[in-house]
Amino acid sequence: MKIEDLNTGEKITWCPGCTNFGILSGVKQAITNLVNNNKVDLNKIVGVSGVGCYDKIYDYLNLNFFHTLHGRTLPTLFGIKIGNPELTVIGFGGDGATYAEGIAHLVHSCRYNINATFMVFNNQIFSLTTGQATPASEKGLVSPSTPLGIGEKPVNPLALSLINGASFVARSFALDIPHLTKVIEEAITHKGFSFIDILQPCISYHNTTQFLREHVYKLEKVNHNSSNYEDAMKKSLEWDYCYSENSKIPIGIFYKVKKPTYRRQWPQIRTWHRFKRKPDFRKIVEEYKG
Amino acid sequence: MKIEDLNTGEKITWCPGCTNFGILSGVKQAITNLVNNNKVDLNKIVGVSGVGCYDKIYDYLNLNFFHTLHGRTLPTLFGIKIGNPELTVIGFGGDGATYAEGIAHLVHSCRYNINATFMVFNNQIFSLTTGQATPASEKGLVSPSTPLGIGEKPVNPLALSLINGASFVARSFALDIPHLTKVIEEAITHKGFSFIDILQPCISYHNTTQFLREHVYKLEKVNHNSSNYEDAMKKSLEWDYCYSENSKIPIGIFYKVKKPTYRRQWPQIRTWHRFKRKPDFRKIVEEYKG
Amino acid sequence: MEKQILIGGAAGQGIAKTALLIGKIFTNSGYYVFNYRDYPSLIKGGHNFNILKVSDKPVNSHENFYDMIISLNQDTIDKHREKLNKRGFVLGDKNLKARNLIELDISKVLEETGTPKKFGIDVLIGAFFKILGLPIENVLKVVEEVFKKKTDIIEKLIRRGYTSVEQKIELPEPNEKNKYFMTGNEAISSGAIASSLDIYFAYPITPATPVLHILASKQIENDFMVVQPENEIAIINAALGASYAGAISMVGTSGLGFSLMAEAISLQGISEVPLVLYLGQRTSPANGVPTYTSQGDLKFAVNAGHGEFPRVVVAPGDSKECFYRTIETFYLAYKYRVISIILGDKHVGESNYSFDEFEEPKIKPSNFITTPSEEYKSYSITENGVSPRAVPGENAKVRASSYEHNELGYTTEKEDLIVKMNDKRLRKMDFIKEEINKLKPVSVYGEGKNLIVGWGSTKGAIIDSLKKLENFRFLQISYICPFPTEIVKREIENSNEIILIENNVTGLLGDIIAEQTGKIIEKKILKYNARPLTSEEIVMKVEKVLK
Amino acid sequence: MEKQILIGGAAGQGIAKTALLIGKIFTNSGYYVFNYRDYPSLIKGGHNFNILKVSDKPVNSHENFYDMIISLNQDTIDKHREKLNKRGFVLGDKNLKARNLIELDISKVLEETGTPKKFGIDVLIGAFFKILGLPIENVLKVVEEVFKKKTDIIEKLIRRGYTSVEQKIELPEPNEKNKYFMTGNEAISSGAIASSLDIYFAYPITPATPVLHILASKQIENDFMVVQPENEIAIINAALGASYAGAISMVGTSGLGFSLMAEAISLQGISEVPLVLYLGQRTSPANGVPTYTSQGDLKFAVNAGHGEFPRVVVAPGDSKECFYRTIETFYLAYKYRVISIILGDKHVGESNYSFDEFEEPKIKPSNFITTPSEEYKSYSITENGVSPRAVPGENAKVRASSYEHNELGYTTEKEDLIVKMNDKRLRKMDFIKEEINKLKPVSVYGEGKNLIVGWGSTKGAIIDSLKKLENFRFLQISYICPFPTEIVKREIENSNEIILIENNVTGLLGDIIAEQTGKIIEKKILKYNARPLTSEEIVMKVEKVLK
Ligand SMILES: Cc1ncc(C[n+]2csc(CCOP(=O)(O)OP(=O)(O)O)c2C)c(N)n1
Ligand SMILES: Cc1ncc(C[n+]2csc(CCOP(=O)(O)OP(=O)(O)O)c2C)c(N)n1
Ligand code: SF4
Ligand code: SF4
Ligand SMILES: [Mg+2]
Ligand SMILES: [Mg+2]
Repeated sequence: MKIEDLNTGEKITWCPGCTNFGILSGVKQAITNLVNNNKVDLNKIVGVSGVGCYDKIYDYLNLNFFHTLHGRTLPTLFGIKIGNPELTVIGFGGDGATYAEGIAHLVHSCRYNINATFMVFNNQIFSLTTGQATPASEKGLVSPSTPLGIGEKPVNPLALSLINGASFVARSFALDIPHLTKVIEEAITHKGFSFIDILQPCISYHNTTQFLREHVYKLEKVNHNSSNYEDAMKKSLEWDYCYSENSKIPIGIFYKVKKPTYRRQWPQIRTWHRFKRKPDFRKIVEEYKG
Repeated sequence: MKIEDLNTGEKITWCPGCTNFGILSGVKQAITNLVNNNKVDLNKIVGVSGVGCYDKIYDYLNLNFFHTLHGRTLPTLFGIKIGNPELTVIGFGGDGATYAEGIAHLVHSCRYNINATFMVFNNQIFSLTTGQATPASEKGLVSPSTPLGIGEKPVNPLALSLINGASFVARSFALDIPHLTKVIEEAITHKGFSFIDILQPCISYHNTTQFLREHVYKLEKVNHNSSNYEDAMKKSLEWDYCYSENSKIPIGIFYKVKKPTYRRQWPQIRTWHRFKRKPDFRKIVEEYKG
Repeated sequence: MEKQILIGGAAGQGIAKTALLIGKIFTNSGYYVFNYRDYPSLIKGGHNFNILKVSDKPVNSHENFYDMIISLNQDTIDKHREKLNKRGFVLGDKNLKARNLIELDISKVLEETGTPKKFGIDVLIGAFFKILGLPIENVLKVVEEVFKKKTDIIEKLIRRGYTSVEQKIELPEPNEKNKYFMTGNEAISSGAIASSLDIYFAYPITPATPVLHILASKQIENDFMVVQPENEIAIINAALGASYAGAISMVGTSGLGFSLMAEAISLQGISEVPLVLYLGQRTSPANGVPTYTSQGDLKFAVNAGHGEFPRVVVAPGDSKECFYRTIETFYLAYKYRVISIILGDKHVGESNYSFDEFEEPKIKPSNFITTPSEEYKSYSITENGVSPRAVPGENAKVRASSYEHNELGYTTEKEDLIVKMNDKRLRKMDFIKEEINKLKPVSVYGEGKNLIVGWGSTKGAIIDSLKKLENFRFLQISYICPFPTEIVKREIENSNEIILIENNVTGLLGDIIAEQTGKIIEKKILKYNARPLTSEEIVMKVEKVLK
Repeated sequence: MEKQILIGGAAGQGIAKTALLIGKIFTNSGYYVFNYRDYPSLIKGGHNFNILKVSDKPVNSHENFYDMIISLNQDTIDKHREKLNKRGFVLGDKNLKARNLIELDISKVLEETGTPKKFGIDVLIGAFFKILGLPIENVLKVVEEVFKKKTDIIEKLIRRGYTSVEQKIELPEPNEKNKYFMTGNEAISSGAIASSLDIYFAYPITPATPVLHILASKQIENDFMVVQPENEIAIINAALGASYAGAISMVGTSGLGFSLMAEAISLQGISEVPLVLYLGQRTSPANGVPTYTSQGDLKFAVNAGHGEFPRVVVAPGDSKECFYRTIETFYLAYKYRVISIILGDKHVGESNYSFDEFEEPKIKPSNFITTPSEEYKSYSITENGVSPRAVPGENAKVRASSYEHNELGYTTEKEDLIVKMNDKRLRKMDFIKEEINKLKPVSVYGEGKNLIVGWGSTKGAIIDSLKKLENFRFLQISYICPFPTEIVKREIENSNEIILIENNVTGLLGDIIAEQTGKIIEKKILKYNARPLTSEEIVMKVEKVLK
């Protein structure tokens, strides 16, 4: 396939220069690579997105796609995966959607270790609703809904997923497309719940482009052992998602281990719609016969 | 006051021998001690409970009380505390309510560091609905809704609250009333969000009494430093809420630090209903006058 | 002949199980039985009781007076003695105090047989059937079936009970056929399996929990899956995901969980991903009276979710109807890509109904999945509003959206498309209306110039009351959405006195009838003490209302 | 005289702000202005436009044809040229292509003054007011007010624009009074502050977000608090907690968030903890068309939450009404311990309305908190159903419960108590009904034998259409719950032709009218392309419907 096969022809309505374009490229590239290397079947890929600026990716990827509610990407993804385990499911979330509205689902999706990929476009702001603070916003952020500044520290999504048993935890950067592409490829091929928090500056409401460019560094450069839980946890706590001069922001794969997936518990799970069941109504009601 | 002042005369409908009776005693004793030592004002205490066996404590404590929805103890508690910061708010939750239905609120309550106490009656089962597995149930548990056994490990509520910034994290045991009493007293007097996970065997559906009696030990016996985050995290991970012969189950205060509470960000916060505001309607609409 | 039997004791003493066993013994012997279950929200202690109505003719409800009380404790006698018929009697241990007590020396039997206390109830069962003159073989056959093996002690105790008393009552010969004996929840579960259910999603909640338990226990044998995710919001969204992926999906809950699902119900509306939802009502608002019954969610079921979109709401009135209606909901949901709501309640869900036979369902299970061409459009605008269902994984791209969209599913804000898509969705309602006209959306029982109108679980008591009411028909409305306007209007117009009967505070069906037909029913019998109506009560209240 | 002006460009070019400024300049000069805002769901780019109707007489709506288009890009002209009146003209840069273009050389002005591109719009403003012959002082006065200081460049550019064109239009002298110019969201915010709001809880969502922003910006000055917790479920439960603790609390959301709040709305019903809720409708279902308008949530607002309990639903039709109705909702919610829902929508919430004066509200703010005696009962059964409100922290124990309860608030499953408590709660509705009868629950505009019936944001367009419709009255129903049955019935009975007008797909108010009065309105004008109605459109469609 060619990368252009993923285009839909729909008009892109992100702000000109939005870093979401970078993610879109990374996602397309990763899928193209995987399909061309026979790692995944294009027809079997399903995207899932919620509501926010990021959600518009629904319109820009020529894939099977479920555009669901704000904060509900994860339960939908879960349902799709058990609805047909053959599918390669890729979920997209915003930081508002995932860490505010839908955080319950993140905690539990990590636990279930569903074999699917989930990436958050973390711009630390509710963008589509014009720039309010989210639980991912840095301490002190002043926004139209929080003019007094936020008092608490942001959620650390990496640490949160680690503590809840995620088997693949990564961070990437919307402006480093090759890095992002690689991480997404690894996430999709990983068997288990793959979580990627993508730093995605919103140039209209939370423009951290410059800062992030200066402060991110790659885990691969520091010999990080991604199969070690303690190391992963330590690295995930290295940056607190706030902005201080000496912030060091690791990107890359923090953690990746083999772990049984959600499916293991269910011998009967299958591609249901191809399963020809013939319910025998007499047999079903038999036991209620006096 | 006398401890009996907390009685309501309502008939207790827990199973005879239920360990909830132990918690009820501990709570009553702690409140009595605190009131008698002038640490809290009895009239200013407000209880909050959700729905489950544990929720019946609403009927058994002669306090101001809000009996709310399944899983919603925490947002209600939050509202009460900002609705009148003078109040001493004590929340009660079940493991089903807190770690399934309402886990989003636990994550965020820890972050907000509301100055209130929250204790979970963790019997690792949905009791009132007759014994289904919860996210706190041990791996492998077979229940009427999970006859194939649960495949994933339970939530670790202590680690979860630590990772989200709780300033007081403890575990206690329903059958060690003096220990529980002490922990509750400390929790209530702590300024910030105080979280206690109470091991509470359900003798009807999840009877771990014997096991817990044999495997719990007190943190105070091992010189635990409760002001150190790493130590607290380590200790919280010592037991995975599953049942193996060599489980060691620490109880006591895992973590306790001073941290600004939710209130700090809000100069205007006050006991609203005593505040005599005189809105001047002309002034309010003035700016819209052409 | 009709006998009312109450059996009562504390939670944990096995009251419900015993009532079930008794019911099974009767139905196995050819009698009709209705079994009502009453229990507070607690696990052990308190007061539980069941009321059985037994007859050689069909029975559909219980009564609040008794011919016989089987009592496991004094409390039961104290609470119900006033409702014991003059010539009725109490069966229980000799320590109990009651008028007309048929005493058993249970402790002695237990001691002599060396069995633990909880088996005392078996002595009572034995004695009970002796009093009614049922052959002991009939009793033991069912006991064996129910308990499978290890029934030796039980059998012994039953025999002891049987021989320790005299027959007191002569039951008429029943018809020969043994009966089905089934709760609404069992019937809904069976209907779902018969519809080729793939995945059931639920979170425990009274009174829908039994469906979760029943289906969970049958998943391996029938090759489907039962999942209990973290909360109701996850449940319905996951169910929509699974349905989108191709699985025949269903969720079950009660009012509290249903409330939490409202947003995703609206998502169902615009995404047109098929879904079946079981809503078992209990006494509201909020937690209300959790283990008791009510019909208080009707208008909420019809209106839940923001915005306007088609839906099916069907309210079966007994367990047999539950079975067929459930099959219909699957058919309509998956054929028309809508949400179908089975609106039950504690009363129909947890009561056992008896009946002679099941007829083979006319509707055969189907997921209505088509094989898409490459030009497949997820939201093609068609004459009947239904865009053929396809699932991801084949050659076409399948899209589902929470936003307004064009035929391919891409987001739109265009005026004409918005109109077209709304029209397309709403159009389905006309076709569903035609379908339900073939499914007997209403039933009329009895004959007479006067009309009782009701829905759902009041059906049994109303039907039983007709025997004692003169000149009354009963119009049972099963389909609430789409509403069978013409038939209802006609029935109302052709009646003299019209009485609305509901198990709620404000008469919600009355509102819907007025909305749909313009007919306001002034005379109402509304019961809202969290208990179901009985036929006696209806007869009494009808007389009062007509005065 | 009435002028329609469209101003359009891309998102981010300041269209909405400019329209607002223009509106303010007119209202400050004594003209009446209605300002409609149209924007897609994106942050930069796309096509935004505002339509202003300006007149020396009161105006209440916009139209879809224009006397003048102020255009910031070619796109605006291409999209709207067809709707430009024959003698209308376009104002814009000389690079644009349009019939009747009044050209400005904006780049040149910017170059000469050395100002960045985004200021080009100020040149247009200057030119615009010159064309209409408004004194430049009027313009500059308002500009100064709005931008506070640093208006030097802006002033210069406006002057340049002003001098670069000729006056083309003669406006009649307006009445002297300068007008209020206000959106529904601003009025709701003001009404809440005037009601002595203590805490506002919300999560961002179109079209309720402006209330969150406005209130957040005013919290310090007015000593209240605005909180944005993690999600809508937390929000409404926290708001109930705060209200229980004594704070005057309010939440705001749109359909999606409202759906998520349904369970806690039911909790409000049984716990009787007062609450005000603002529901700003947008095009549904689910995410629908997020920045556009609809009246699709009416029946959901009336029925949300499982079970039966009293509630207030009021739907104001313009911004002035928003202010007073908001004050009423606080009064009713806190006095009767119910939930009061302000049912608005994108159109009334985000359009600017102009009017002459605000009268002092008759209702004075109160939290209705009583000082309890030690015998205080949280749920005392009283004649009007209202148990006096007390808050924790005093001498009494104050209880709130999600379960059915006795007067003290302790859990009950007792039959008679359940009935009493339901009766008590429902009784409040009768008293609220009496209250709203004093609050003008409906309004009748115009005179004639024929009747238009409508609610909410269609008010403005319908009122404006009356000028062109013969023999028509307009019945605006503001209170939906409790429903003013008698008045509505009477108005309908006293009319010849009756036409229902709604901005939704199925005619939801029509359903409620039928339900409450038995009157089914057959003739309907329903618009559901996500855009509001205009008076022209109404006139046209009324003619069609009557044919
Ligand atoms: C239940 C619900 N609440 C609120 C909204 C309104 N809403 C739409 S987009 C959005 C912000 C999304 O923020 P985020 O997830 O961070 O995505 P971003 O826009 O930043 O990409 C919100 C709050 C909604 N659609 N649904
Ligand atoms: C939204 C909602 N879903 C489900 C229920 C049903 N429900 C009542 S109690 C309960 C179990 C509570 O379990 P837990 O919190 O662990 O308390 P326990 O009974 O074990 O003390 C459930 C699921 C409910 N009341 N509300
Ligand atoms: S608002 Fe921010 S996130 Fe949204 S499209 Fe614009 S730049 Fe991107
Ligand atoms: S079911 Fe368990 S938790 Fe509930 S009262 Fe009984 S023993 Fe206690
Ligand atoms: Mg964001
Ligand atoms: Mg529990």
